[in-house]
Amino acid sequence: MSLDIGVFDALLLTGVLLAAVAAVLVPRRTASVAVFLVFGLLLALLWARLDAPDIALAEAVLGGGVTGALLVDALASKQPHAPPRRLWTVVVGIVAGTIAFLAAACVVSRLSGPTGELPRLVDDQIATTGAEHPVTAVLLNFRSFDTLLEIAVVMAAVFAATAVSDRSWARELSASGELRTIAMALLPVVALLAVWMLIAGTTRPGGAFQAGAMVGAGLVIAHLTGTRHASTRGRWGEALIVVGLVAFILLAFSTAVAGEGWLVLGESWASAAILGIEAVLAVSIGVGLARIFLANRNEPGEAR
Amino acid sequence: MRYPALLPALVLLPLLLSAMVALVPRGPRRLAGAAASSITGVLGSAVVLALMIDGGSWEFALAGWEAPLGITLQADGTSTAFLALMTVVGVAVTVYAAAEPRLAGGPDFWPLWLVLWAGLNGVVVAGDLFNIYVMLELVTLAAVALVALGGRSAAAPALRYLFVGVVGSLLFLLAVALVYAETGTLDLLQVTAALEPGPVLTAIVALTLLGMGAKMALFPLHAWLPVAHPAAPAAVSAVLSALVIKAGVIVLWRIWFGLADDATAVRALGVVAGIAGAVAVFWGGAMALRSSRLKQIIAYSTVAQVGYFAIVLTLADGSAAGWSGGVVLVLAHGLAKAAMFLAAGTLAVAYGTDRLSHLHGAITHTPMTVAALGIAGISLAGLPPTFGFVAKWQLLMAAIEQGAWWWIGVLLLGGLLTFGYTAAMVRATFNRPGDDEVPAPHRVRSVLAVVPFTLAIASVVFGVFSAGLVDLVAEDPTVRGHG
Amino acid sequence: MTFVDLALLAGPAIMMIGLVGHLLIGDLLRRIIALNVASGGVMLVLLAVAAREDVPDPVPQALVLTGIVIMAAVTGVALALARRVDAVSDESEDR
Amino acid sequence: MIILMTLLLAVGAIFMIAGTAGLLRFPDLPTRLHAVAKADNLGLGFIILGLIVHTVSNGAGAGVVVKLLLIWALALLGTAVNSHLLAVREDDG
Amino acid sequence: MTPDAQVDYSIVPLLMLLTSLLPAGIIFCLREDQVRWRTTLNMAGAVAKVGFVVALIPPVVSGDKLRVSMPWVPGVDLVLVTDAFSLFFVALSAGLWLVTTIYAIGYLEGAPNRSRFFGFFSLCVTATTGIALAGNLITFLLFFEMLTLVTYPLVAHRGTKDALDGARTYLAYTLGGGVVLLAGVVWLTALVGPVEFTAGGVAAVADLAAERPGEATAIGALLLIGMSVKAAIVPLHGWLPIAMVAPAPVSALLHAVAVVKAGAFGIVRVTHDLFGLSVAGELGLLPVMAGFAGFTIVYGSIRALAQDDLKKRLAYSTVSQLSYVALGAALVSPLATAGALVHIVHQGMMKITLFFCAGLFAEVQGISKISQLAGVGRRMPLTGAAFTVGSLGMIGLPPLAGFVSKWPLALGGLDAGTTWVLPVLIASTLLNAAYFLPVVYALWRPEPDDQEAAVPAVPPRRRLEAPAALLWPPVVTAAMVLLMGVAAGWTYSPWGLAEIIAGGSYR
Repeated sequence: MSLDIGVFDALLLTGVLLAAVAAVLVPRRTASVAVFLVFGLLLALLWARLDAPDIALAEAVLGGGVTGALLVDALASKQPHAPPRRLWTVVVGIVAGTIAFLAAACVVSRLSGPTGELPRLVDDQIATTGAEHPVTAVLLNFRSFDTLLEIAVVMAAVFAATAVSDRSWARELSASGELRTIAMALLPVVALLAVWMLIAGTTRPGGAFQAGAMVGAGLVIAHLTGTRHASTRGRWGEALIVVGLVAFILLAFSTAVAGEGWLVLGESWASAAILGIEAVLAVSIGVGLARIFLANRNEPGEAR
Repeated sequence: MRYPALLPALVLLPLLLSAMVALVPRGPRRLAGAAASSITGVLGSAVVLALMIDGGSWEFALAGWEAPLGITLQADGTSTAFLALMTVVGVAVTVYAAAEPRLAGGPDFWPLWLVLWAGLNGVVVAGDLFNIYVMLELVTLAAVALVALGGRSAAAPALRYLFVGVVGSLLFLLAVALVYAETGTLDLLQVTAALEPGPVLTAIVALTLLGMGAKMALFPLHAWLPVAHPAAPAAVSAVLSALVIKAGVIVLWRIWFGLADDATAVRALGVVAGIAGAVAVFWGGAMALRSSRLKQIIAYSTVAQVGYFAIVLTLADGSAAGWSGGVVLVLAHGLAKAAMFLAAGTLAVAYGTDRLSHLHGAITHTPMTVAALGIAGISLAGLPPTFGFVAKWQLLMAAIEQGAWWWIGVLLLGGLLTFGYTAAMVRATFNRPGDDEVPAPHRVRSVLAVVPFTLAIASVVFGVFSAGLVDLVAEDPTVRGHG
Repeated sequence: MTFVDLALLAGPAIMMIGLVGHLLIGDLLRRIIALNVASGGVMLVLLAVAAREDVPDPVPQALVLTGIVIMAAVTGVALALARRVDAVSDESEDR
Repeated sequence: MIILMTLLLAVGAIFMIAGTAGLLRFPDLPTRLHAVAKADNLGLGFIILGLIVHTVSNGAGAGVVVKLLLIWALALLGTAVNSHLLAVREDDG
Repeated sequence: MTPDAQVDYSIVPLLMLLTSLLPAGIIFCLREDQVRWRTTLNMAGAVAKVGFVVALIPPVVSGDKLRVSMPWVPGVDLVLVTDAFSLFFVALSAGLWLVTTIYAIGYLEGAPNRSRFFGFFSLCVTATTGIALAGNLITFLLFFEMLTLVTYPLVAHRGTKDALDGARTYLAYTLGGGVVLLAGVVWLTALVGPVEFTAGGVAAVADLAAERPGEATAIGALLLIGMSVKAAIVPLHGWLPIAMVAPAPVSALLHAVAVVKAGAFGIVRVTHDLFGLSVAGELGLLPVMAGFAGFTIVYGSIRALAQDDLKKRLAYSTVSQLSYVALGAALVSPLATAGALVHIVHQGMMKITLFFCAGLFAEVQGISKISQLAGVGRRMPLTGAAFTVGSLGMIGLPPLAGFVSKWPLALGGLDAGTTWVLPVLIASTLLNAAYFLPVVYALWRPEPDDQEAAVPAVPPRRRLEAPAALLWPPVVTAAMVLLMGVAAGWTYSPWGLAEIIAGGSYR
């Protein structure tokens, strides 16, 4: 990865910075969401430039896709009149921000060089983890506890969103003919992509999260285009959301009781376990994110 | 007698149970939730007992990978104390919520409560910095959802709490990033050994102070607490004030006493934190005196008590008495605050409101609840023979060891202020002459009075028989690490 | 002054922009957006740290992945709450 | 080969700029939609062609070419659907 | 105070605490109508405690102490020790608790919230016993603060506006004192480590006084100010007259025995058993305290003169009488110390008689003002007699207990060379006479005809002028006043014990 700053790099960084400032400053909601989507896209490019393809994928799908859908959907309700801050507080805020930035900058510049100790450890242990791609190995073997908790966070978010939203579920949207055909065309592609990304995860950038987000996006499209079976309501929906975490914990318990210890994946069956877990995680994240989207979906009017 | 393998179960079991309880239809969910919570409580107390008997500190490397690569969980004396608090208050809140669903916010309470409990246990035993970040997010998310259960008007406070929580988490995540950039490892013990004094360390400590200050509502960043805690259902606000605040406290203490050293910048931060703490004590107390609603008074009292936790940063620097005083203060505050909020909930059920002006006659009709409120207030004020007094005693000793007479003033005057608003609350429940016959408007189930009362009595019993617990906590590795 | 160093500086900058924006703005939706921007900034710091060597360090990349998913989940909840807050304020206004 | 590639990329860029200019200049929604949909897609097409030329000259396999074309196809599909929806909403909106 | 012979561990001190703690716990749970249960529990507790005291007097006088200790915080233990002086105070509080319980049961017949009342009543006695038995400063502080917290609901029992305000002022004063005391105790423990009360002063404290007199004086000042709030020494006495809003048994037990005596007891403990007289003298604590005490004696009596309300007058009289103890403790002479110690018991006995009678007058005749007392003695001869004995005792006439304590104080004053003590004592005796005699005279004066209408109609002539439970306690205590005066010579009389204890601190 060439470290010297090329024209493209300079453009990219300034683009990201400008998009960030614009996303925050622009007064109208719709414009702010639009600029934020651009910011998400540029960020994805930046991650690719920083040689982190997984993250670029995730940013594109999650940042742009799911969060974007949520934000655009939130535009439906009108912008309540929020009192503008007094000029004085704005100035103080900006000054404080710059001081904080300068402090952070000088701290960051004083950082000592990378020890590179952990990457070396990852490389010489990766053989036993059952996943060639280092990021997936870290996520699903070395630091599998973090991933487990992250799924718990998603599950908690789903509980929270459903608890907060009124119980009245968005009814099936009756969509016009064209949308239905689009859905027919798009959904299989999305499903295929999701499965491919899941499989690729063990060897190339990809994995549970990106696949999960794809599944989520697919479900959202399905819901918006009114296809019947896309509903994640009812017992099945709840079960699918929870299955990821339950499977992961049961795996942990079984390895603790039967295997050598919590979440210790034996070399022989590690890759199978990882793939299995990733599949279940993908389903759970997908249905979970879709459910969060649905929870936001019911228009306030209908909510009463 | 060492079972470090039990540590992950503290987090994973409640999560598993929460997932299962979520699948139970809304009707019998209360029963399932109560059963699940009691299982978690039993597990928690088993681990705490084993830790106490063993006395040492346990480490456990997850997924079989040692420190820098994998995630380790570690439980020392302090975590034992925090775990004990979370188990005791957890069980009490479970019984309370099971008895009166209205005070827990309906059936949605149970899965979120189990997730919250898992997160709290996780933060206390976590040994890896990023793991702490994820645990804190889990706790904040669950806590926000629980606050939102308090009805439609609770949405705004819940959102405000979420914003502050997430900002706090981001600041902490930046600190974690700096730690990794500087030392190349995320394990707490390795980081404390590897980090040398310098601008980076000061930045890390400052960011953690800011981040955790937001999460535990330390003075300048406290505005969300007096809005969020009263809006939540009673059982939830008890958990928030008694336990969730402590998650931020233990992370701040672990990192502060692990990393802080005699560098002037860090010492200056300590003074700033101390001043913020002192202002919090007096401001919280004054606001509590002025407010006219029970739950608001108790919420402001939390803001005041959090001020003490910040003062402990300077008091416990290198003094075992200060450290044990701080931890005992956390426990005493936990017990007392849970008792107070649950008692307020019971009074709200009995009298339909928590406005002080409408609580006349409560002392005759719900004597146990008012007694719980009074005793808890006495423990918060740090008056003998309660648990709070033990904490105040140790902190005063630490203050004198360091010759910091101004902290003595804050500690003593803060106690008086605390007693001021406790007396105001108890006084409001006396019956005006002649209306003794007016019964409480709604009958209250006895469980709702017994639970806060037992917590209050527990703080008296611990106050007298506190030797065992204080010894357990006194010699804590982080203090010896650099003290 | 390599690209990574520049990225390391841009990280805190974006974070500060996001945080200051979040604290100053009144409208809930735009505050959520500012929060996401800030989170992007922190992730940038982490990834810049990961990219300091020729072979990128997988550990911070895994952390960022987890962070992004958490931030998406939190944004979902925040939007649900914001929608309810707006709904409540609408009710109170038109009452 | 380099000349051909730069030529294609330049043409693509011009079309892109034209589309954006149209977006800014035209008064109402349908005309804007028209401009963006047509010009940008065409511009994208040329850019993709230029990229194909570039990758082929560097000895890339057929897979890369197929993927690039797939990207273009998806973009076309996306713009078509969006502009249709917006237009339909515009009429009965 | 007596030289500590062998100390053996026994749970007796703990049992003495439990005799009132256990009934308190149970009484709180009793319903209002379970009167019989409540009465038996109260009486059983009181009798058991008195039994313990009587059983313990011979062994303790002969010198052995019973001790129980429990670790509380690393390096600091909670200690209960039955030495002679602590037993002296427990005897007083146990005896008077028994008498006052009987009186309270009669007084609160049919009143609301009695379970709550008696629960806190027993807790209050537990605290007093704890204060007496406390072996070291921290245990003393623990029970001292507990006493404050437990007496607040008693003072505010009636729930009327002025009861609540009175209770709040009481709380403000006593809590402030508690905080000052806490500061002193922490400071001392931080410097010297946990200190146990030992006759004649603690060596470690003496060294501290030698090395850093400044700090030692400051600590001493803090401790004594903390104590003197409860001992109602002048600048800090404001709460006592206001706390008279409490029901009669409460003001009888609390403000004649428990609370104020705890303060006086604390002062004696600090000056004698902590610093030791010689060290306290050098640090200049004693003369300052003597001065304040002397001023309070005179000031209290003067204010008492001006009061028309009987209970207020008695309150101010308590303020002045208590400072006798403080004064005696501050004089470096065995006679004065013995006088001070015995005055604790005598003043308690006399003052409780007067409060009982005041309660009776209010309860039976509805009289609370001295001006209305004309001729009441004729209608309530026994109460009148008890009141008269009590008043004369307070003035200090020879055969009664008052004289037995004032006389050695005067002699002690001369012996210690602080000459101004004698005129103060004489002045206060005269003032006592000035505010007690008119009351006695009004009692026995034949009823003038014109006031006939003013006095409320007399209830039909019953065999006794008041319900038995209310009448006998004052008579018994009045008899005790007489007995203690006459039988002062007996070894186990209060005076005898006081002399033994006083001897200890001059070893």
